Amino acid sequence: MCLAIPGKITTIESKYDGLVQVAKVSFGGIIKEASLEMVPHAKVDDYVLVHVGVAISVVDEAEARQTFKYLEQMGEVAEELNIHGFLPDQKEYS
Amino acid sequence: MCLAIPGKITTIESKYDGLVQVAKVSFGGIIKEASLEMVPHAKVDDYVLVHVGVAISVVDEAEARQTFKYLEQMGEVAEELNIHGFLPDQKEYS
Amino acid sequence: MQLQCPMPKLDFEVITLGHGSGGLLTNRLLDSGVFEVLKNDILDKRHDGATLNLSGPTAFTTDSFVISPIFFPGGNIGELAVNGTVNDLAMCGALPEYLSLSFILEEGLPVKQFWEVLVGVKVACELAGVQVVTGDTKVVEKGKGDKVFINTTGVGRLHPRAQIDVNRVQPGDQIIVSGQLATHGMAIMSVREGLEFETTIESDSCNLNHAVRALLDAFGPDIHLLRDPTRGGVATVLTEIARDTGLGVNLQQRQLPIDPQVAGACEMLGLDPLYVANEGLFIAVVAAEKADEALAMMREQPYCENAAIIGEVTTDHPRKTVLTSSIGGKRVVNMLTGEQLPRIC
Amino acid sequence: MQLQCPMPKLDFEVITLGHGSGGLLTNRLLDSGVFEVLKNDILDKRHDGATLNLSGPTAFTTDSFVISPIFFPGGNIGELAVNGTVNDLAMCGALPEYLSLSFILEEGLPVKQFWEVLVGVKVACELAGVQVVTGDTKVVEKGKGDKVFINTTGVGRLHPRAQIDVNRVQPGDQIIVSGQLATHGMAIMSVREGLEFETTIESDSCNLNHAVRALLDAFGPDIHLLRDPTRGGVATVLTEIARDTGLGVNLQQRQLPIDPQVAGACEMLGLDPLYVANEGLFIAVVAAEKADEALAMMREQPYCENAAIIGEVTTDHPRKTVLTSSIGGKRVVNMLTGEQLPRIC
Amino acid sequence: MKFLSEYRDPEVARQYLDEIRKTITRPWTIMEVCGGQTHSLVKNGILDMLPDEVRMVHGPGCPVCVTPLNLIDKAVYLAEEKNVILCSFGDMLRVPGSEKSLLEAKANGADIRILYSPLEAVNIARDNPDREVVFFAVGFETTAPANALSVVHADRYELKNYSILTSHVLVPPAIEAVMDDEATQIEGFLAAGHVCTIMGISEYYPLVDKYKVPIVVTGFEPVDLLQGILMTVKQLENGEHKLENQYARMVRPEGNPHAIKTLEEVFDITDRMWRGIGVIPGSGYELKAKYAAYDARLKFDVNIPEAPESDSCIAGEVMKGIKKPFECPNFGKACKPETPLGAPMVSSEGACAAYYHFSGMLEELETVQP
Amino acid sequence: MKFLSEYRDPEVARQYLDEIRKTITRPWTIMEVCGGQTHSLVKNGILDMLPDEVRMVHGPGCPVCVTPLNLIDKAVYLAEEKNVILCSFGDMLRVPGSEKSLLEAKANGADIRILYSPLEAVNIARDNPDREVVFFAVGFETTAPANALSVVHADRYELKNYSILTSHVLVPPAIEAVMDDEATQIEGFLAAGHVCTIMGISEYYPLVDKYKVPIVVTGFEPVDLLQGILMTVKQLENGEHKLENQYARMVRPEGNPHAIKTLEEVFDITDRMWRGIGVIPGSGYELKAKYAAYDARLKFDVNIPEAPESDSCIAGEVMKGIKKPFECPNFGKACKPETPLGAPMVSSEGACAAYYHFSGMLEELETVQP
Ligand code: SF4
Ligand code: SF4
Ligand SMILES: [Mg+2]
Ligand SMILES: [Mg+2]
Ligand SMILES: [Mg+2]
Ligand SMILES: [Mg+2]
Ligand SMILES: [Mg+2]
Ligand SMILES: [Mg+2]
Ligand SMILES: [Mg+2]
Ligand SMILES: [Mg+2]
Ligand SMILES: [Mg+2]
Ligand SMILES: [Mg+2]
Repeated sequence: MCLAIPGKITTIESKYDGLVQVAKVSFGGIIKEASLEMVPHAKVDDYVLVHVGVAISVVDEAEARQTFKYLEQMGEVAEELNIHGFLPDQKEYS
Repeated sequence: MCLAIPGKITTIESKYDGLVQVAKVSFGGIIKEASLEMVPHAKVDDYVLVHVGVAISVVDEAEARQTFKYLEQMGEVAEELNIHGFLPDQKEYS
Repeated sequence: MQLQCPMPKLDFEVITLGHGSGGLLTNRLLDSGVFEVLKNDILDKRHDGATLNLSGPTAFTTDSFVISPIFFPGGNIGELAVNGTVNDLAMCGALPEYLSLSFILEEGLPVKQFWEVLVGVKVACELAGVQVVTGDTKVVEKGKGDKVFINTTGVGRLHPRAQIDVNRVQPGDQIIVSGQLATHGMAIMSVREGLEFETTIESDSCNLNHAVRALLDAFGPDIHLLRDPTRGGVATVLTEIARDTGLGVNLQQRQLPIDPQVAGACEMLGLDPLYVANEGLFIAVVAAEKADEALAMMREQPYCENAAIIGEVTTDHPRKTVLTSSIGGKRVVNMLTGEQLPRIC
Repeated sequence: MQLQCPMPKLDFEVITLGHGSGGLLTNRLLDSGVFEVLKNDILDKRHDGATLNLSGPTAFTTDSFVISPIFFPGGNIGELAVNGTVNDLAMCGALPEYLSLSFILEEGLPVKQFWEVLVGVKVACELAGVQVVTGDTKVVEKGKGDKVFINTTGVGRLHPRAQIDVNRVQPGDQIIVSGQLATHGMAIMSVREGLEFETTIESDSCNLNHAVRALLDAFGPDIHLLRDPTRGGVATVLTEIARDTGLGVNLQQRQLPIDPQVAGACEMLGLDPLYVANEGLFIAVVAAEKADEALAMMREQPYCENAAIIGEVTTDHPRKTVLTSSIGGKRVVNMLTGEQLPRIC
Repeated sequence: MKFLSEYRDPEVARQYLDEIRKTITRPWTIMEVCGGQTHSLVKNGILDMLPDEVRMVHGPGCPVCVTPLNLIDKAVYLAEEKNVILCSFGDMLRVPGSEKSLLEAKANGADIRILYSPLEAVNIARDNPDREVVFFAVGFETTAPANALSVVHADRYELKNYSILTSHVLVPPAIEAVMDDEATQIEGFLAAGHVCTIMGISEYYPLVDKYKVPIVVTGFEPVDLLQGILMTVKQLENGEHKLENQYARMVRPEGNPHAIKTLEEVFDITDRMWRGIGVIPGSGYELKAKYAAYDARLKFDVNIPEAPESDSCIAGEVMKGIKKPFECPNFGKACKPETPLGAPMVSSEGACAAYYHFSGMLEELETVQP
Repeated sequence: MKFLSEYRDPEVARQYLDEIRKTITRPWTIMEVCGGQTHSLVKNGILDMLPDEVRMVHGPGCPVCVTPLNLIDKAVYLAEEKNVILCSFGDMLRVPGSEKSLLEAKANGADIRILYSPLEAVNIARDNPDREVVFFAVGFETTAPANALSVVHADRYELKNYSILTSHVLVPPAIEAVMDDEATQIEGFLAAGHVCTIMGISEYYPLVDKYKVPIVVTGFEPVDLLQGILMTVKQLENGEHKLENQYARMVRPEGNPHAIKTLEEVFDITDRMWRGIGVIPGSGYELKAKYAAYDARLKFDVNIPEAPESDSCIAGEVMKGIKKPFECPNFGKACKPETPLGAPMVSSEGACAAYYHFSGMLEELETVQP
């Protein structure tokens, strides 16, 4: 449960005398600050899952492809689908 | 200095377990409460001079006429002036 | 006059932000509240705006009403908002026809109070003979408003005989006030915290359009100017006339009609009734030769029984209003500086 | 566009109650502020109202603007107040001409901020080609308002070819939205305390009257309905259309134009862009056979480059709006219940 | 209204004016001490009605005007910094402090309430036990008993959250200060009727003797003022200097003993700074030690530096009757009620403000805004 | 947006649907535990797209819905009576307490602030040292680390004016409660992906063994849900009951060790009352004794009597998947999002509210106001 969405780390900085690492995370271009205290190993350009201002997981890109490979493995995915790219943002939302 | 106007006591009551006497005072018909602590001898129908919610003097009606008698004594007041009556309130104000 | 308008049963007792969200709650409030009470063919269309058939010269005026308290002796903010704009239209020499009505409600307002205000709007519209044809409702957070603010904006065709124009004011013109000064302002003041009286003064807020119409029917172009001395009072309107005409105004203190209670309240608080706000009062600047006749007929109009000639226009002291005091002295009357505050000394 | 409008030197730095008293301070604020900035022949008359020459069917609409903060990325409340009413007139199929402008200022407002809002009004009026012809200024005590509230009420003649009427909506009609959804609402949300983003979203508040005029010039009666989906968002407007026509609306999620940043902000806060407020956006319901042509010409109008067909009117599910989701599922779209609040779960 | 309307009668006023004209043979300079009298003279257009020989000059008797800048700064400080409910009479609110007026502090969010009576402030303190309530207690002898009474009430109810910020001033020392100024040309006084309602008239016998000037205790209505002026002129023409009481309908010779007792119970006499004039010895009241708990100055740690007054303001000379307001180069130009440079422009009872608002001499002023 | 858009692709969704249709041979009842998943299923119209054989039932996984009435009353009380700045996530505000919701308390003047993050609440406490700041800390395992972190931050800054009112609930005990109900017909579970991001998957092995049901840890996007359903159906058709992880891009088997460490540092496991269900043993978090100073319940003397729930609400059955929302006689009639009778109608993630807002089954409801 609990709304969490993946975004890309653009910068990382220390706050409060180095006590806390925080990242600027981009969600479709909009930037929000997130605490990295739960994912101290996260790096710039990583995608992190952010929930209520705290990054709680680093996206595993290889695993992310599995959802599409799962069907492929079952011989179901047409090659031309190009699911690894992104759909234009305008078209996918609401 | 200090704005004070005369009004007529319509009722007197005790407040705070009889500690304080307060009067309802009418100024041209509008009623405002005033403390009688400075004029404990004031009675209903007396005119009192009220300043910031406190009655500070009981009008001496005989003395009030003196302003008009003063001129009379100097032989200056025409008899027909009837200054002891009141001018209609509508006409005298601003 | 108070119409029978039982409040509908609603799911909510106080106004919340959701009622201003534009969504379902807004629609419910409007459906069972505003639209129901103010029902008319144009309003029923419920578009983003109303479509009116207007032709020829049309007056257009706006006012926002922010009075506190919203219920006061003799009225409420709803009546006031209708009367204020109806009267401003009348002051243009127009026949008020249509109003817009826009609410800014504070979160937490009891719906019952909103209902009473709405009924005030309805009653005042019926008395004035105008229709609310379009509106808006916003809700602001608690502490970001003051229960109810109302904007009304009105349109109405000019009376065919009206030639209201400050440039038509002539030396010798008589200044008629339609009733007693300062009643409304002191009605509000008398219920303010820290200043309350034991007796209440009733506001004389009312619609003046029927009286103005009668005046224009009878005297047309001899009515040179109409003004309602609301905020800033009679003094401010007269100084504005002096400023805008370049002529002088003579004012007679002894002619100013004022209720004894209101006078008493003003004395007590050290307020000058010339500067106290009015609603339900207007000033007509009338050609000298028609002034007595106009006064006589005004006194027969609703809400105008205390009408009086209080002064005249003069060339004597250009751009100035000069008051002759009750003992016959003269002094200049200026515009109100800042807000009127009760004096003690 | 930002005009060169240097602020006049005034004796005061903040607005006090005296500026709303109707007296001298009110006059100063108006003289050196409002009247100077918004100068035009009608306003210069300074009567209780303006006199306009109107003829034929005229649209009349009102809105109060209570946005917080009053300055936001991409605009301020002054621009918004002009655009909002200009757009509501346009939605009636009218050509906006005249506005009234009524301020409710909170005591303590820096005069400089008032000035900036005024300049916003002026700029927006010039862009839209409308005039402020009458107005009002009230000041409320600190804590009884929220810096600036503005009511604008507008009038304008109907476009001669306009036949905007909810009853003209037909099955098969295409629903065109003039630009990207939710931009304005998220621009405001993104600067709210506790929800701030590091980057700002710029409001797309703008005047739509020129685009609407071009559309009506070209397509006249084939434009069946115009609506601006402000509070309550696109969802509320579409459900209102379904309610008022008795027809159904089909909506395609994948067709909804939305800026990626705005989409990101909505995802983060758990808000549905269909319910987020817009300014600078309109919905046109267009006869099926003209829809593609209308879309093509709309895309050439100012502020409409992202216009898109997002759905159509249908007899399938009377009185309901049904959305086809991005994966092809269907669900009902209802009116917004209450205020939209950010979700976490 | 009875006891008010009669004293605004034009016919009686005309007769008094005639009598003054008949009596006077040469110019006399008379000061009305009280701002309320100044207000009434100007508002009723009396100055222009008087024969030229009567030269009225206007005294320092406006308590709002003479309240020191520093005290206003203190009131603002309490309201803004100490989260106090500051209660005040309405006319104090517009008076500028060195940085801002109470009205501006209120505009910026301070909780400042306008009251008709100090007794209301005690009620507010009772209704708000979690807040500190401070009453800004200004005034001459007329107002001091009411302010004192508020302390007595607070004490009776054992309120711990009520205090007053006092700026009480006294009339007789001010008359002495005026007469002791070597530039003074004053030959007679209208003493302030309402002050004498409280204090009686005996304080003025020594002054009559010391300065050899007539003093007439006078009321506030037009006819009162005209009678007071006539009585003063008569004495002057007769070469007399007596204490007379025009206002006997309100003023007993002994004053109001209950009020005096209350004052003695609550206050001590102290030196006091008068804005525009300076410190006058023994010219004010402060709370007695036994009521120290109700003294806002002691209760709160208020330490505001003295701010300088405008040096182009001639308030001292105006308030001592040496110069008229329109003789000040700032009058109506840099100095207006909205932007006063000095004390007498701040309240409508101040001489400069009274002239500004009502006087027919304002040919050059912005009577209305162009 | 990357890692979001791909999982909303209609073609991939179609293929998963086809595969489900090909795989399934008989009806299966599957519960998605999480309200976020319910919301996504309904909002994307997936329920109607699935073959009839897939019977989705909706779990108790909406933390807003299961927060007890009494706790909402406490939050209202703190905000109204204790002059507290009460901070909360937005979706808690509309939930009715026994007398009013936080939104209504706010409408009546309480200082209630909607935040995106509990860490913001700590900043508010730092900026308002004179006020007490209470964060209403609701949530499942996903949210608990952030709430715990706020306490760690407050402790680090030595804030004395920050506390949290906790209502943390845990998923595995809820699954047990659902399965232990004798009326249950559930044959498989989609476990909540974001919860497992924190806790990992090991907690679910005992459940798979105990109840012999497939459990598939699943994400929230349409394609995630379809894949999770397919994986569950496959197990069911094959007679298997395994723990699988559809959401491996976010969920490590071991979870997030930093988050778990923070939870262990700050919280103890406790019995917890679930609105609509009752007390579930070991199903919640409370602050450890060492952080007692940050526990709003201990810090403030809050003693609110338990209010009775509506007895015509069948929330317990709905949240255990025994009945569908529209099988409740109140649904859409007496019970609507504006006037909810029970837990699942209060948040848009509650099953009743999700159905009310989005479902195509609402033939009889007021979809738009006439
Ligand atoms: S006019 Fe102003 S500057 Fe001049 S004496 Fe009076 S208060 Fe001072
Ligand atoms: S519809 Fe309402 S009453 Fe029925 S189960 Fe859901 S929450 Fe309870
Ligand atoms: Mg107007
Ligand atoms: Mg009435
Ligand atoms: Mg008006
Ligand atoms: Mg509107
Ligand atoms: Mg007017
Ligand atoms: Mg509108
Ligand atoms: Mg802009
Ligand atoms: Mg609009
Ligand atoms: Mg106005
Ligand atoms: Mg609109």
